[in-house]
Amino acid sequence: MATETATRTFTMVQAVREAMQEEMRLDSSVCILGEDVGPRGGVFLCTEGLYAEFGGDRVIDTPLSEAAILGAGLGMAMNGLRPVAEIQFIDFLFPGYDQLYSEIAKMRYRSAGMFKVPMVIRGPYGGGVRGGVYHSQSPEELFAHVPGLKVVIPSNPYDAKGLLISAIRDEDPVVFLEPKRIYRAVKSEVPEGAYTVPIGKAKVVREGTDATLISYGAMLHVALEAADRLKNEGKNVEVIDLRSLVPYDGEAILESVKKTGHAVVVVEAPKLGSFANEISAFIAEKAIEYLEGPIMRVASIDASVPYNIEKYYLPNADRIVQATKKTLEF
Amino acid sequence: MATETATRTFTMVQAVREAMQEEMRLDSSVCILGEDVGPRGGVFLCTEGLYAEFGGDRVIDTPLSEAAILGAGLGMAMNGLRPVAEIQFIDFLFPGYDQLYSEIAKMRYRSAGMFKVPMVIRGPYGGGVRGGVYHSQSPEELFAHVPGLKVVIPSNPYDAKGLLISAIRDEDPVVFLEPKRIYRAVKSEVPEGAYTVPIGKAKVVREGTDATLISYGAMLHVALEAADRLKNEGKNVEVIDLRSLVPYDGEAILESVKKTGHAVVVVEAPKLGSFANEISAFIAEKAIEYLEGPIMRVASIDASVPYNIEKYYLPNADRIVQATKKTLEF
Amino acid sequence: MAAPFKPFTDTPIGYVDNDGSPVAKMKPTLSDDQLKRLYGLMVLCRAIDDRGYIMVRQGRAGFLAQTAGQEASQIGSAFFLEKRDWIFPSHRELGAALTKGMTPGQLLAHVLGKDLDPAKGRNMPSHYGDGELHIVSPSSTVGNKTPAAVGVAMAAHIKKSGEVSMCYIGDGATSEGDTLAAFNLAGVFKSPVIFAVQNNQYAISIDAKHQTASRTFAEKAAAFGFDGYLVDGNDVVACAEITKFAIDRARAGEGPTLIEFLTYRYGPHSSADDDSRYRKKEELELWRNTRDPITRMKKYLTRQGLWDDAAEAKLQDEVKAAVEKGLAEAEASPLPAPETVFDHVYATLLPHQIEEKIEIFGHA
Amino acid sequence: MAAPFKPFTDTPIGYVDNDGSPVAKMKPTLSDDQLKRLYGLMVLCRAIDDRGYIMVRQGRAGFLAQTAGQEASQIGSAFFLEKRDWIFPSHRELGAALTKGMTPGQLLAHVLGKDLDPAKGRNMPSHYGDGELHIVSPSSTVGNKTPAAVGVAMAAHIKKSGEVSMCYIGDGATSEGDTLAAFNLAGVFKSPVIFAVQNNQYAISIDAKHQTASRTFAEKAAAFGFDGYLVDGNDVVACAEITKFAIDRARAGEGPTLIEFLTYRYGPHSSADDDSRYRKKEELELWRNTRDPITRMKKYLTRQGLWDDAAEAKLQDEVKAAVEKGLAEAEASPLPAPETVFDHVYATLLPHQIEEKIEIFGHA
Ligand SMILES: Cc1ncc(C[n+]2csc(CCOP(=O)(O)OP(=O)(O)O)c2C)c(N)n1
Ligand SMILES: Cc1ncc(C[n+]2csc(CCOP(=O)(O)OP(=O)(O)O)c2C)c(N)n1
Ligand SMILES: [Mg+2]
Ligand SMILES: [Mg+2]
Repeated sequence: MATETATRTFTMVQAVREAMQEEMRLDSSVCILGEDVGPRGGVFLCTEGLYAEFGGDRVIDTPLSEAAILGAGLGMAMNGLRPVAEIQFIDFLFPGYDQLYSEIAKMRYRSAGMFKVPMVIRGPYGGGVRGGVYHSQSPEELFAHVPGLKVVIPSNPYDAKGLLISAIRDEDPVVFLEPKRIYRAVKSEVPEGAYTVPIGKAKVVREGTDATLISYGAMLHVALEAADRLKNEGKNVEVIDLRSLVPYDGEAILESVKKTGHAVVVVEAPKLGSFANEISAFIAEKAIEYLEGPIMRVASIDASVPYNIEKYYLPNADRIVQATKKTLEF
Repeated sequence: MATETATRTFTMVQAVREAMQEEMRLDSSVCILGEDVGPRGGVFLCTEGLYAEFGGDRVIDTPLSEAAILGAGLGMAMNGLRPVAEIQFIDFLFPGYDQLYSEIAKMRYRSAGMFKVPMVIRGPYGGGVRGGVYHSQSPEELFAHVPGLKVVIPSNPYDAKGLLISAIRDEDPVVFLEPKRIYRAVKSEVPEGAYTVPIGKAKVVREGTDATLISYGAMLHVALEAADRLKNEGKNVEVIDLRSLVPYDGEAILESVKKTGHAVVVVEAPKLGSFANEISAFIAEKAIEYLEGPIMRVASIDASVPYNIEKYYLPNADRIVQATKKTLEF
Repeated sequence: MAAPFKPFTDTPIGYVDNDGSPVAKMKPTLSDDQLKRLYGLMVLCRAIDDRGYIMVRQGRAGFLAQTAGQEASQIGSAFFLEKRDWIFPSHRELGAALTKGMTPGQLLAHVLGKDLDPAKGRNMPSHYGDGELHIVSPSSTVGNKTPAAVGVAMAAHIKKSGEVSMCYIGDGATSEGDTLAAFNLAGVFKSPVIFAVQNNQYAISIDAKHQTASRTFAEKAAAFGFDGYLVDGNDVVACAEITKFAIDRARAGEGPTLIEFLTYRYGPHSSADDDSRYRKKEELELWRNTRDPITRMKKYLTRQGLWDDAAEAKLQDEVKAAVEKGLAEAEASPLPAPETVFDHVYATLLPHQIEEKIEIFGHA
Repeated sequence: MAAPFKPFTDTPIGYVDNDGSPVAKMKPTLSDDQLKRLYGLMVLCRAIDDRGYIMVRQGRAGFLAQTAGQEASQIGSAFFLEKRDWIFPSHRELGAALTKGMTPGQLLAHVLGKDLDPAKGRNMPSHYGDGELHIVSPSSTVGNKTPAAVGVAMAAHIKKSGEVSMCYIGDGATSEGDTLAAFNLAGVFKSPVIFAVQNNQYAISIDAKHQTASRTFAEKAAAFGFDGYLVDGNDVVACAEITKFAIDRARAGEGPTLIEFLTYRYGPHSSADDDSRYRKKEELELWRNTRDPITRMKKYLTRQGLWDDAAEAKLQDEVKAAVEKGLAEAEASPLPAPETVFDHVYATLLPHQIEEKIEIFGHA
């Protein structure tokens, strides 16, 4: 008789915390480091209770330096631990970007596999919380373009837990971005105990035949809102949650686009140079003969994120609907 | 009677040096800072002789810190100077990336225009010189995706001088990348005295009707080599030198692609997330109805740059020819 | 210049002790009028700070990092700066911004993200900036302003403009590599820059002991070849005197100075923080009840015969009026127009931005 | 532990003076055999270094950063490390890599980018690494290895493994923010890490005076709460003794140590440099002719009655044979297969890489 696994309605914060907690119980090499992750429990409480349970050797409050956090995590990973480094806001990773770009990402390659870096770099990202210029950014492209890094972005608590467990168990460094706008706003059922969601597999969140919306993170929900509206206008839109950016699930994208003939990619980053381009270019290279309209990108405007008039900066359902109609009516 | 302007056959190093020298003579607020830019003249000799001519207040040797170089340049630019910051190899910008990403790029925006940053960040980039993992990279995308920065990449000495003068005179920060592989290998006629090449204008380097190759920097020359080979096989290929990445010349791209119906974008960066995607996605959004084949990307492989087997890493004319045929024969 | 202060002391330099008595050996050079102005600024600062807090509670401000408790170290350190001098505030420098010349209306408009904010509400609250006054709109990224503060000073030196650059950093910010690299740069170029370390003893939940193993923050200057001074940051007289000394040195070409202002913040780290998770109420009460910079200065002025109930009543009225006026101005100010979201990314709109703007707003 | 050394001295700690006489007060704890081994390693190191230089001249190596002149500081500092200990070399640590156990064959194969290089020629020459020996293949990015060196030490501390982490940085590298942030981290966690500052007095063309305004590099440690020692880096006995002291302290849980090795490089910065642009020939000659670490040690050993012409002749033969053998091995080793260009980006090839690989090589 199969054992029943309890399932709870969790926020993303709870899911992320539980993934770390369970992995730390299972594997004594898993540890956490970052700013205010100890007694404070992290500024979003993602590590709440973990210091009490695992102590200061495994839940490590560091001085205020992202280069120190990332570099220390790298050293710990090379020396047998599996660190999960929390960056308080992903915007603040950049004083430590070189640690990621030059060191963490390239360690395995430059040593021809002699040294490996099983490490997770996680942190909240994205706008919609009145965070202004430096508490709102979506810099995923700046990680995705660095060979050696994997990049994962969940859109809901279930995936967050399963993907984070996969990331912690991965042999390579994984940048794990948590859309803070839906840290608490989106809930889902989350089973107790370890389960994994594979890195590199997208999910068709809504089936449709007329066009394919491809998105991830908080924008997925905006895309779904747009899909709802389009439905009301009789357009049956398929929505894909990419979940992993590196590697991304090219097959899932092609399968859908070949069926619908129309693609709209929705990201929260500023448009120029954004990860939307990767998806668009991939489709334009692999499936152009199936397309019945332009591949549209919906993104933030090419500016920084202003505190007070942020809503004109971010993509919204309106803009997605318009873009979708533009390709549909082509 | 018009005055004759002397023209010399220059390397890119000479062109870059002369642009700085002439601007420094014309405008006393222009100054240089970086590692070994003083008596040493820069490791590639781009600032040779300038310390002797302008002294240590205008050609400033800094301690070994890119954050200090970039941040100091920012402060100098805010306080009335026009600094040209040399990064010894662009790979080494990353310890100072936050200065570029969070400070230089965003200063004007976050202050609503109260503070401006007329500053140039220049440095050698790219492979093909046996530089290994850290003296060979092409990270232009990591600058192009940052709103507030302009990004310029010349492919020959004439453009290098004219674009660098434009960059120095620009009111905004400009990242100016110099393909070190052709620092001395490509020569061209360079007139004496100040002239500008406008930022944001591409150049059709070779006219053709069958397909459009879009490239910049050192790869432009590889694209031209591929165009030669294709010519031998009876294919008439147009080649566009982008010259500026931000802003880029969308009109020139569309005009050509609408004519040829085929686009191949060639960059030296690793493919995933590269700037080739921006161009491809732009075409796929604006001109899909003109396309008669997939939009191809030719780029480096998704790895770091190995010292010893670099040639398998970089794009070459073969791969460009193949990609072009693939879309032509579609 | 004969140095009235000793660098790298273990005991903070002070002029006025906790109960408002003058410290025997230290005679202020400040005039009576200056002493009273310092006090007045502190009271006004606290009132504006309180007002910001109310705005947060009302849901009209999305964030606030309160200054309360740190008035002396911020106002004292900014007091002798001239208009041409530069300030690089951090995310908590209400007092410095006020002292440098921002009006209550501008400061409160900033908290509300309104048009009257010189930076047009681009930044989160508590990130004060003003181009005219050379108050550099800060990023939130802790520590990374420090190299630019040195750069401004390097330019001042090159231009022989006599400007001084004042860089505010927290105790936490001293751990960032960019801060330390900037210290080194300033040492090499003997730049006219002052590093004003606001040691409020916490970086969110991390106390100073877990931030660094050095005994003081002041002594870090020695690693970069210049002097550091430890000062009682709740003694506004000491804060002003030591900073005047450092400003004079900077203008005289004697290079950078680091000043550690030992102080304490009363509020949580910010409106988003819960400080009960990491610090004891008793500690807070100790500082608030026995070391408050405003109370202390009031006692001092009174003892010196410079202050009485009437003066206090008058000040309170003035402060109240100033805050009310500022509030009215801030409230009356509109939000910036939506279209301005595209402005100031570059000096002019680039082609791709024009296209985006048309897409979103229907016009360029 | 009773400290035989004083931190933060102005005069470098030394055991053997320039002409090979013992410094009166300093009695080595090293055995005769250890003294001779140190000398032998230095001679071997110089010979391998010379051989690399020939390869550059022959066009067979694309780059080299020579070690000549710095043998004592590199070999002395690495001498007491155990296999389990970690080295983070910089771009010039031939001596340290050799002492830790890499063979002449591996070292020369690295210079040629051959398969026998444990890192398979991925890095430019002079970036030695070996997984087995815990020699961490370095990046070229100056200074940025330092946080990871602390991280390795933090893990050692957590795992109670007793490992020590030895981090080599140049004088120039001390200006990088990441280096300084790492110092601070090590101070807070009292990590078993040693920062071995190879002060060869230049960072390419920038001399130490223009690198920092502190009097010594050693004193920077004070800013982060641990001790720094200034040592004669051309005195291999002193280098070994002081490092042994630091290693013992680290293993005993007494935290980090910074050691400044005052030394000099003979060659230009690298094979791509022209040092006549920034330093005087006389300065170089002074160091090479009167302070050479190898000559000095030979005189010392001779004076101590531990060395004679026969011993020297035997050593020279051994060294020559070892280099010839290494060279033969390196030359016999193939270049890595082209297809390996895709290996080790990740633990396994990702789908998009497989596709690229098929595109380029016709197979996965
Ligand atoms: C680079 C960076 N990392 C993390 C943060 C999040 N953060 C904001 S303020 C703060 C603490 C700052 O402490 P301190 O410098 O002492 O200044 P205080 O807030 O005490 O005035 C932290 C960690 C940030 N803003 N920037
Ligand atoms: C971050 C970074 N900036 C610049 C360089 C270029 N560079 C290589 S070595 C070097 C000087 C290093 O000096 P030092 O640390 O004293 O070591 P040394 O070469 O003297 O052994 C420089 C500037 C680099 N490799 N990395
Ligand atoms: Mg603080
Ligand atoms: Mg050096």
